[in-house]
Amino acid sequence: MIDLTAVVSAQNLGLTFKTNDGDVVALSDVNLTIDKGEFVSFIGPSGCGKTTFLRTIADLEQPTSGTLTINGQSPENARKDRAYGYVFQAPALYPWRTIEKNIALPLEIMGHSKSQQAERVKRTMDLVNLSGFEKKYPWQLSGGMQQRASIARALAFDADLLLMDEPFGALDEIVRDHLNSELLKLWDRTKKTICFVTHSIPEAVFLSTKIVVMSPRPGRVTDIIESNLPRERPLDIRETPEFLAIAARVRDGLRAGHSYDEDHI
Amino acid sequence: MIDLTAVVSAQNLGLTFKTNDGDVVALSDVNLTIDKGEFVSFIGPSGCGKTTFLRTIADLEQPTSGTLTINGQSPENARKDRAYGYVFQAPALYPWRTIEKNIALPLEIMGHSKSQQAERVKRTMDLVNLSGFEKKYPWQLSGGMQQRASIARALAFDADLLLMDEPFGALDEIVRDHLNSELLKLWDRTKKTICFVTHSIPEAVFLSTKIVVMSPRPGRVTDIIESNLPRERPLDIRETPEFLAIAARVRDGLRAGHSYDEDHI
Amino acid sequence: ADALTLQLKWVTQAQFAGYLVAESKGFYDAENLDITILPGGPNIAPEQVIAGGGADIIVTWMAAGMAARESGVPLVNIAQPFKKSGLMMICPAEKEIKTVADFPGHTLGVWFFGNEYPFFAWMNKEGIATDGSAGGVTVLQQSFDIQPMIQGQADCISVMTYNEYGQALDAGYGPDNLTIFNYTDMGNDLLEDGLYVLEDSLKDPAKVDAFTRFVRASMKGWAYAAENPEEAAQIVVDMDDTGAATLEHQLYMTGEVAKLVDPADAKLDPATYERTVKALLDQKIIKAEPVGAFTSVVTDGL
Amino acid sequence: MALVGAWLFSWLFVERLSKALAPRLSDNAGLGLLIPMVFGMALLVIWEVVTRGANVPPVLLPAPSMIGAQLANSAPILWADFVQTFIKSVLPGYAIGCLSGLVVAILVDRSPFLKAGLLPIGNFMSALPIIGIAPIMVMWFGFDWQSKAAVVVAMTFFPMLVNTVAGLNASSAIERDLMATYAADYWQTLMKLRLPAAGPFIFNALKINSTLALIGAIVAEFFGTPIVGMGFRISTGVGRLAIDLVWAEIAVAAVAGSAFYGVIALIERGVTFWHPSVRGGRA
Amino acid sequence: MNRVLPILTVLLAIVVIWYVAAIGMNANWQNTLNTRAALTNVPFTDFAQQTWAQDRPVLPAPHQVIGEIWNATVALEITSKRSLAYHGWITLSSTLLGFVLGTALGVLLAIIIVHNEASNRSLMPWIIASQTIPILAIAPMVVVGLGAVGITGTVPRALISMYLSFFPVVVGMVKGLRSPEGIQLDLMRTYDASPWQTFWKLRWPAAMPMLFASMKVGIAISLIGAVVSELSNAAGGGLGVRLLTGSYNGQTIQIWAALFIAAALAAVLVMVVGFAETAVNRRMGARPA
Ligand SMILES: Nc1ncnc2c1ncn2[C@@H]1O[C@H](COP(=O)(O)OP(=O)(O)OP(=O)(O)O)[C@@H](O)[C@H]1O
Ligand SMILES: Nc1ncnc2c1ncn2[C@@H]1O[C@H](COP(=O)(O)OP(=O)(O)OP(=O)(O)O)[C@@H](O)[C@H]1O
Ligand SMILES: Cc1ncc(C[n+]2csc(CCO)c2C)c(N)n1
Ligand SMILES: [Mg+2]
Ligand SMILES: [Mg+2]
Repeated sequence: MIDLTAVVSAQNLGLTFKTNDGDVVALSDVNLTIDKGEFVSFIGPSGCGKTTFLRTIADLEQPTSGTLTINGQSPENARKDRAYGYVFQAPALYPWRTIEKNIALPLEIMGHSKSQQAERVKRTMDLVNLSGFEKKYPWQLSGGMQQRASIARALAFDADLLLMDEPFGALDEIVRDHLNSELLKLWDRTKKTICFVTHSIPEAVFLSTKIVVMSPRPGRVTDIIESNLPRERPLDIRETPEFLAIAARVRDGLRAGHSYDEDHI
Repeated sequence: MIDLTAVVSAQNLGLTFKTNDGDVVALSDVNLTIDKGEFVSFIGPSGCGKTTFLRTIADLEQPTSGTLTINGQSPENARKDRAYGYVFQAPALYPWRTIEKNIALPLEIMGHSKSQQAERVKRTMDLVNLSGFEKKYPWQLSGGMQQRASIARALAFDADLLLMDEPFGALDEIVRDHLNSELLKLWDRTKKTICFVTHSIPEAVFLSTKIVVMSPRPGRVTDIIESNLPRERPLDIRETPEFLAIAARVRDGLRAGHSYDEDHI
Repeated sequence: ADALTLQLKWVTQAQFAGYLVAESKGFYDAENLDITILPGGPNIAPEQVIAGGGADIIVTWMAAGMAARESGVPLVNIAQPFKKSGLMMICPAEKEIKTVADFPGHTLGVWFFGNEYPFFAWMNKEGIATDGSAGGVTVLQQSFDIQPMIQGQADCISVMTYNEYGQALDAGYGPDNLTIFNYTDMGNDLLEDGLYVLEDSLKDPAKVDAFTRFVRASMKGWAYAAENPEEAAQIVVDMDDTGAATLEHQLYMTGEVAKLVDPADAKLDPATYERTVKALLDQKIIKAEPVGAFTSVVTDGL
Repeated sequence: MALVGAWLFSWLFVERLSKALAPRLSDNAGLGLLIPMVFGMALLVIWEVVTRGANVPPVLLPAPSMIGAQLANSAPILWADFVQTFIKSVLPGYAIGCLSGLVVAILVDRSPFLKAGLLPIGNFMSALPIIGIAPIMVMWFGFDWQSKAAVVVAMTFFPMLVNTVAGLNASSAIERDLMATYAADYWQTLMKLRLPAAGPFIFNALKINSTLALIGAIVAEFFGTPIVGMGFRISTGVGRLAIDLVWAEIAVAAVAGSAFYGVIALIERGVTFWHPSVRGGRA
Repeated sequence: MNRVLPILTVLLAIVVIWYVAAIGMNANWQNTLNTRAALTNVPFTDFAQQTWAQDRPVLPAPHQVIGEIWNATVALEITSKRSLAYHGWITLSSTLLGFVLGTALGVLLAIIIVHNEASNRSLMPWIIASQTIPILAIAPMVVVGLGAVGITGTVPRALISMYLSFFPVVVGMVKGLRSPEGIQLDLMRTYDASPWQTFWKLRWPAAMPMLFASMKVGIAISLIGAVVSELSNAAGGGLGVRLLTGSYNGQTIQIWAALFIAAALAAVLVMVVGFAETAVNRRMGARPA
């Protein structure tokens, strides 16, 4: 059943890549509904289709079977409505633009005034702690700084839906904790819907209202865990038994999706 | 004092980048000795100079002050001796080569026979769990798979020194644990020296004999923690008090290097 | 057989019928000569070719030859089959140019590349400025066709009686709708298509002998061409590697060229020579009176 | 032979010199220019010696000193020719040709229909020989500089077309995906992503065209022109055996063309500073 | 065959424009002719027909050009000196030889320049200067010079083609060979790969897009060079000579026919390079756009 009030609604979604040496089933029979204001984490082994699912939501890949609606419309229309902001797994900064210009890019395209651009660029650069690097070019930044710049770029304009593909992968624990809290604050304040790919179980549990566990070959959803943690989450919630219980369930789901236990490579 | 028996010996090492808007001090007054067979982790906030330090060891950047010797010789000579294997922070796969060809690249260059190439490619691809993707091109792999391919490429030839820049950043916990164990086994078996950049404190503590904590602006070493954990490390060592004690010290060092506590952005 | 290379001044056409016929009919063979005929083109200066050793004999206009002589290529005229100039300037009637006095203010098409001297000598004589100053004429470097007249880009254009004039006739122009300035009729003709060799080669009696036999056979060719225009035209067409020459046009050209060439006399007329040199001197095309620029040693031996 | 030897010699010299100066080269443009200068000087000296020593007839190859004298003597003529050919024919023709190549490339890129239809026609235009079009352009645009500029347009069009079409494909998939996520329209994607990414290719064409335009204008002047212009001077010079004037004209062409190229290359360094080929391949 | 329709559409548009233009451009002359023949009040349709049927039109109508091409190719023996196929072959052979030599030379020079700073500084300015020397000035020297030592025919003309076509290849390949990202080069450094290995395994594949763009320009310019070189050696025949002699004889239709054959040759050659590019891209696993 397609749920037209949902932000994301996938029904029997499948996506198969044709390659030179055979088909790769990246997504198979995915059923998922994400409601407005949810914070959904995707977790699963490398290559299980997390990125592909996000890209399909973003209308960057076309499903080969099933249906997918975003805000009740087709992904294409949603994209044209600028319904979402996307943080790619790789930073994808344009080398001919300085960091501030890279962050201003979506604002330019969406027609924000110069002053608004400047204000938002400053705010998001502060948020990701990149102040002072406005005039640098991407190749002059460290890996983590590039990743933060790309996060800032996606936050600079106010999309209601955020698609974030391992945004904090290249960041150390402290920055990560900081950005996790900031993201939660932002989410709470703005009631955005967030789809978040991560490899960190604590991160997923800490952030999410719903955790989607995926498994590869073919990529499919093996578990959907609704979190009953309160919306208000201090960092030390991570030591509570409720938290650990959810984390354990995620870990089990994750392990089940892996081949190590069976054939032990 | 330069220690000529050490694998890596840095004395008052400094490196400053000149950029369009002023100098960036990426490394300042770094003193560090790494002996043969050590497993050294580098941890520190984003932009603190970890990558720069590894690149300097690899003779990809030239220090602007101080001295650095690798195996008692200049970094340049060490590089020419093919003293190390390097896993970059980004996968840096060549887009026109299939995965197996990418992994075979160093072997081709170092003049291994075809059969030896095939054998090693197969072995390392198995190790990183990429079998079945031999004939794919890099853009047909997921982010984590690309990263694993680049790890396989560095392991394919047997360098005595491994420089690994966040090799497991894009991998989920399970694969990460698996590869951590494999890496430890490899290290134990071959007595390699390993320099390992990571953002994960548990990972650093689990793997290392020495943990170097760095802090940014200017990039410098703030703490060097020798680990007294046994060489043999099962995964559940991570729950022991010794382990947690070291982890706490690393976390403190890391936090000290951050600005959040002071100005709380 | 003695091998000689002849460099023509222009592409293979009936302008050079004598040489082409002599080659084709075996007149050179009969003189125990082995002649290679190199066609010219808009980008080939025969004077340069001979200076570089690429040819033994060249066909060129005297003005160009003398100018080259002053530039350090010691050319000597050994024979002058062309007695008259085929050069004309034609102006369509609607341009209202009746006499030279009407020229000022008009645009005249002139061939350069060593063919401009007769025109400038003529203008010099008439006292008409060619440097674009007021009261003078505007000179246009004319392509080697009659397009500038058809396009109306020039008020008068240069033509050769035997070539472009024929094209103009074909295009519907004729004496009744053209004003024609014929250089020969005006007495402004400078000697065209002569045979020139390098001074040094004349010091070798064997060479002189070969040149003599060459000129003899060539004149025989000219005579044959005059008597058998159809056959001559066909020979030209056959010898044209480019396949561009048409029998009809070459036949016309053979006929017109025959009016300029005297097959019986290869000698250079000293009086015409003097006039040509004087015109060149007057116009400062050459600075000094040339010495030894022609010889009759070859024609005397015919 | 002698020339090859001469070249080898000067090259070795320059090799030495640039090795010796290497550390200082990067930040000293003056020194950078010095090296080709020294090389050129060496060539000229040897040329002079060979032509004089071997008594090469000046109508075949004049000595540099003669050419130099001619350069000085005929400065007004050379200047007038330069204005006619370079300023009036080359520059406008180059600008129009490059611009139209760019525009057609974008049109072609914009519409698959045009891509299928126009690109083959563009290829068809690629080598319309100057010899063929020059007389036609004279027919259409008159014998003055306009027809030369038209020939230059025709010559510079294709390299720009080909390079821009290739360059517009140079952006990476993820860079394009980013634009898609912003629902950027075609022109925004073009201006903010694809054209900048095509920069190195476009400058390629601009550089190639800078010399091609000069060649085109000079050749075109063989097919009817007012009696001024570099091509005119060269062809009449050859006919008159004023070979030193021809070479003086060639020297002017070489200097003008090189300067033109140099200016484009400088702009390229500024505009595509981010490309690894300019950055020096540092990460 | 979704490619045929667009091509036909564009072609049709061009033909229509062409016929209209032919009326306009030939009208002047036709009026002169008609006045001369005392024809007045010619109806427009007849007038148009007249303008499309002139002997020496300013702009020949398409069917005149096609007719001439037909007559000069199919209707003639291929070995005939009047055959455009014969002349086309002459031009094509020196174009191809010149292109192959030019590409080889261009790539070679680019390799030297990229690997050696001294040659970058000493060679590049001269390579640029060489291109500013008008070919028409040096073509005769080459043809005459080589002719003097007994080298005639295709080779001297191919040398002119080479002289012109190596330049786009040098410029493009210098850029292309320098286009690998820093990190890709760093990888090679960590292996201490020899310059030669870095070249084959990194720089060369990375330069492919530039190489093909340059080769397309190069082959087109090579054809121009072949045609220009024929001016200096009318004896050999070729499309350039046809163009030239066509203009001497005022044969506009002949000029256009030769021009068409030359352009068609160029289009085919460029497309062949394009196919090679597609094939290479496929072999290099390029991502479909
Ligand atoms: N090529 C360069 N030019 C200028 N500055 C540079 C360059 N490379 C790095 N830097 C600067 O040097 C500092 C250290 O960078 P480095 O890449 O070593 O950080 P890092 O510790 O690896 O960070 P991360 O964890 O984010 O990868 C940063 O401030 C960065 O901006
Ligand atoms: N363009 C493509 N062509 C072919 N196969 C592809 C393509 N993109 C992804 N795949 C395949 O689809 C599967 C899922 O890839 P995806 O990138 O979605 O994984 P992921 O879950 O994001 O993994 P990771 O955590 O490593 O980023 C993988 O097996 C991958 O090889
Ligand atoms: C190089 C050269 N150019 C022009 C002429 C004069 N000329 C004689 S015939 C003719 C028309 C072409 O057949 C022309 C232009 C020449 N003799 N040589
Ligand atoms: Mg992914
Ligand atoms: Mg780093």
